[in-house]
Amino acid sequence: MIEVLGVKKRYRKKQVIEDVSFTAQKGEITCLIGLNGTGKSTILKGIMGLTPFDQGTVLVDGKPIDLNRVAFVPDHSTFPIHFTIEQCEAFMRDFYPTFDPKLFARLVDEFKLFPEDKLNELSKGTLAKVNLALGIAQDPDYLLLDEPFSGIDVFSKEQIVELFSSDLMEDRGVLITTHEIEDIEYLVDKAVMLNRGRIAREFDVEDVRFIHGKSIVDVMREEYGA
Amino acid sequence: MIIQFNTRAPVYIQVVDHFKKKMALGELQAGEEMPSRRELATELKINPNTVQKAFKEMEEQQLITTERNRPSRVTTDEHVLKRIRTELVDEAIAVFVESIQELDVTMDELVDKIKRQYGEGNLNDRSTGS
Amino acid sequence: MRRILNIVALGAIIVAGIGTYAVNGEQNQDDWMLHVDSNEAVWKNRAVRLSATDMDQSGQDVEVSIEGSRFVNGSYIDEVMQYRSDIGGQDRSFARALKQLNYAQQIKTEDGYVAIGQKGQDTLVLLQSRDGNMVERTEFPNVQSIVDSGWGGMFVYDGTVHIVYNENYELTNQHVAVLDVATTTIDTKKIERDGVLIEYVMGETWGFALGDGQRTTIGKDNRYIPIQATRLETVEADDGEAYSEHMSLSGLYVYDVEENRVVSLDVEQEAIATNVFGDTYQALLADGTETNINLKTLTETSRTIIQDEVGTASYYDGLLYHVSPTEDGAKVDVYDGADLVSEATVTGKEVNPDSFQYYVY
Amino acid sequence: MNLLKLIGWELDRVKKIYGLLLGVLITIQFGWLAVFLWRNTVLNEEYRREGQSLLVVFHSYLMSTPYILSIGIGLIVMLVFSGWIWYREFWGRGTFMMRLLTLPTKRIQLFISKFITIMMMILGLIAVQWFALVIEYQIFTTWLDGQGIRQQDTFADIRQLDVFSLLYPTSFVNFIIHVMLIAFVVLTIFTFVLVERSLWQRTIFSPLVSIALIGGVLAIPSTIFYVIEQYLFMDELALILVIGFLFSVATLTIIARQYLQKKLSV
Repeated sequence: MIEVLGVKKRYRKKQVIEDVSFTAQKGEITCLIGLNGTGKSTILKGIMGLTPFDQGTVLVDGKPIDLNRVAFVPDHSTFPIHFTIEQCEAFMRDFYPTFDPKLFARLVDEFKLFPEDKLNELSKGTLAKVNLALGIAQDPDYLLLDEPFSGIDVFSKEQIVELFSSDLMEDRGVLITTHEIEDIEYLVDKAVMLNRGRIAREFDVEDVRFIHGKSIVDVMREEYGA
Repeated sequence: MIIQFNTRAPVYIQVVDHFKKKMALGELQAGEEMPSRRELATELKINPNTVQKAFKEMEEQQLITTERNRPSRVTTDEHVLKRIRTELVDEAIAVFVESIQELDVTMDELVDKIKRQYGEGNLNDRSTGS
Repeated sequence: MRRILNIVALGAIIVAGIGTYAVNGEQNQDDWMLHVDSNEAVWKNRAVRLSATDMDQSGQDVEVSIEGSRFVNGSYIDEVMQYRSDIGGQDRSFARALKQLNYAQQIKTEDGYVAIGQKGQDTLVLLQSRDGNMVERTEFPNVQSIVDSGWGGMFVYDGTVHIVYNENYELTNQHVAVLDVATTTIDTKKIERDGVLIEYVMGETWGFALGDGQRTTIGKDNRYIPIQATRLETVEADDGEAYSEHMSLSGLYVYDVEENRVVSLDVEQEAIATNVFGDTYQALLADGTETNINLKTLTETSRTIIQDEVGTASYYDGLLYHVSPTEDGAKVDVYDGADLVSEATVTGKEVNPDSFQYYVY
Repeated sequence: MNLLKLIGWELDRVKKIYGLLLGVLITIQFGWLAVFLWRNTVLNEEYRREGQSLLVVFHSYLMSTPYILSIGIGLIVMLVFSGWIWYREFWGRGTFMMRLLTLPTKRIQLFISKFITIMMMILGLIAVQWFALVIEYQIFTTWLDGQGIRQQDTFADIRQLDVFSLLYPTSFVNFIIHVMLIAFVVLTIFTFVLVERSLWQRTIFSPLVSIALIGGVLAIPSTIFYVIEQYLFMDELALILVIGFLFSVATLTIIARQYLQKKLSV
């Protein structure tokens, strides 16, 4: 499991993350929810060590993060835009021992991608699919996705959503950040709500439906007073 | 097989109800093989854990039986199947009654309407005898 | 793996390019060799430096000594090592004190080292040290006129330090300053000149040069001070402008401290090499004779040392090193007084020898 | 092994521009050689008509604006690239930097791979420049001999010309020392970038803070050197210089490593 314990972060004057602690289990899909610009991406980047937290610790399976076991898919490409998909794959194969070319080929096929395309020739939706494919093909224990659906076309969104219910995601720990919950209402096991730099709520989605009969959107409306 | 999920009720329960209806309507015969968890999750586009939970719930209600790593099967126990049917009918009636009460309709009027409605309904599409 | 080929490709270019530079760039200096036929002791810390005279030889000076040959300006590391071995462990505090003064000059007398230097714009500093370790420092404040003028050199006479200086840098306005350590004052007197001027005093060295620690010791009450004389001549420039230029005079000259005037020793020939030690002014003349002049009584004695043609020569530690070129290099004879104490030859492989000049250091 | 792959990728990405740079420099130098030789050939004809003879010197070809310009371009491009090799990874909301920082390799390998890439590019330039010089001299002499024009200096003499005595000193040891100084400049630029990229989210003055930090670090040895320089002799000064150099290299490396490991922020 991923444990985020007592994490704080300040950008210039704004204290973006006051005090955040939560967990994301392996084999579950956890969704980190929060309005735009409330530090969701910062938390993910912090977990990955891309942005140092001012305070607090992050443990993955009880140990400091092992970048072989955790993949990060930000909401923009992480390769130079003049790279082709083939070059991206070659790079991943060079540096990630756990990268599985067969898995990548299957995703390329499913997403109907053309390996020789250059990243800067692709639509935002296709780019998101390439990023996701590269992340999954790493065959990680944990997958961190930063706003996987924001600003991409409906068909790409559908393909990605389908992915989450497929065997590709089975027994991986998935941590998604989003502020549009509708797309993945039925996919999420656990929701973690971020508000004013703190964790306002952390709940099992099916329990809340069972006990309070509320959907995630309902809880969001309560929390963020839409 | 598409289920129109409602976001406010636990998804796994909606899955279980869906299967109960199919068993009650005989679309799933006794002893028939259930779809695999993975197929179901992909088809319904829901979280595999939820499908897992639904199956566990159905096992608890003895609706299905699963031997070690072989696909689950619908129960062959007639009592269980009958029970499901009556449960579904009672549930439907409970929902119906709840929504009718506000309109303070007399019993006779109600019975009369149901007969006509139910009668007509029977004629044009219900084929299953009961 | 394919990308690693990039490294191999660029690596190859680098190795090839830098390799060829390193190989042909390296001048091989051990073409040259110093061979000492007799009395090697005399050559202990002496070296012969060769520098190319004509153009087609790359201008890389080489120095040969009994330890072997090396480039004069080899690598930085060589230079530092060489500097270190030249100076050795000898005490540096006197030189260190001197280093902080501008225009420092020093001489070595029987009483030890004596040096003068400029501090700021108007202070003259006198440093004295018997053994090079304990340094006495005397400051002569507000002597702007002396400090801000050309210094012709210093000498010691009856225990006091004298400085020859050209007031506001005019050669025709030469004075001698006498430093009175007790009162830290300086009184000066103008040198009556009769056309002959002092260009500089012989036997003192500029700067804090540590190099030749065993510099000859000069007497501290010689009445006559050996100098390099010069004369002002007006020269017609081609555009008609006349300007005065000073020409160094050949022959031997001394400055008479008591009479306060320059005395010519009516020696016509040019001095090839000169040396000042104790109360003797020694000079090897062009005709191969060496004259020794007593600096207290001005009496002269001379003897012929070199019969045949005189090449280049220089005095070190009271010995005369005479270099004459041969077909495959140069021959160096070392004289102690009139007798030949050592002979050595410098030879080079397939190098046309006459295109080199040889200096003994 | 990862290090070699990283370097391989860095070179792969820079191949085209580097090739272009080499091409441009060579064209300038050889173009100028052609012009120079042509001019002198024409001049020689005139001299011959007046019965005089022309003397041409390789030195004047080298020490000319176009040639020095080409070397200047090479120098500036490499200086700029020492910074750009990092900044391009932060371009467009820090894309590739995210990938690099989440590689399962020790982060210091990123630093080393980029450092070696830059040094190899610089040494590559110097190597190619040496070939160019040798070839230029060949063309120079054969052409002038052909024209019967008198020449003077030798190839060995370019060693004395200021910029070439830096690039190709007579002693190879000096060459290595010069390369180490170049490496020191690259290290300083790298440290600056890493510090700046670690503070950019914390303060908009991150470049100034970075310069101040590095300036401060380098000020220590230089002030010490400046103060005691008047008391010391050449060999002692050399020792102090070496110590100061090692101190600066050590401090800058520690700072760079510290910021790269702990503070770098995308």
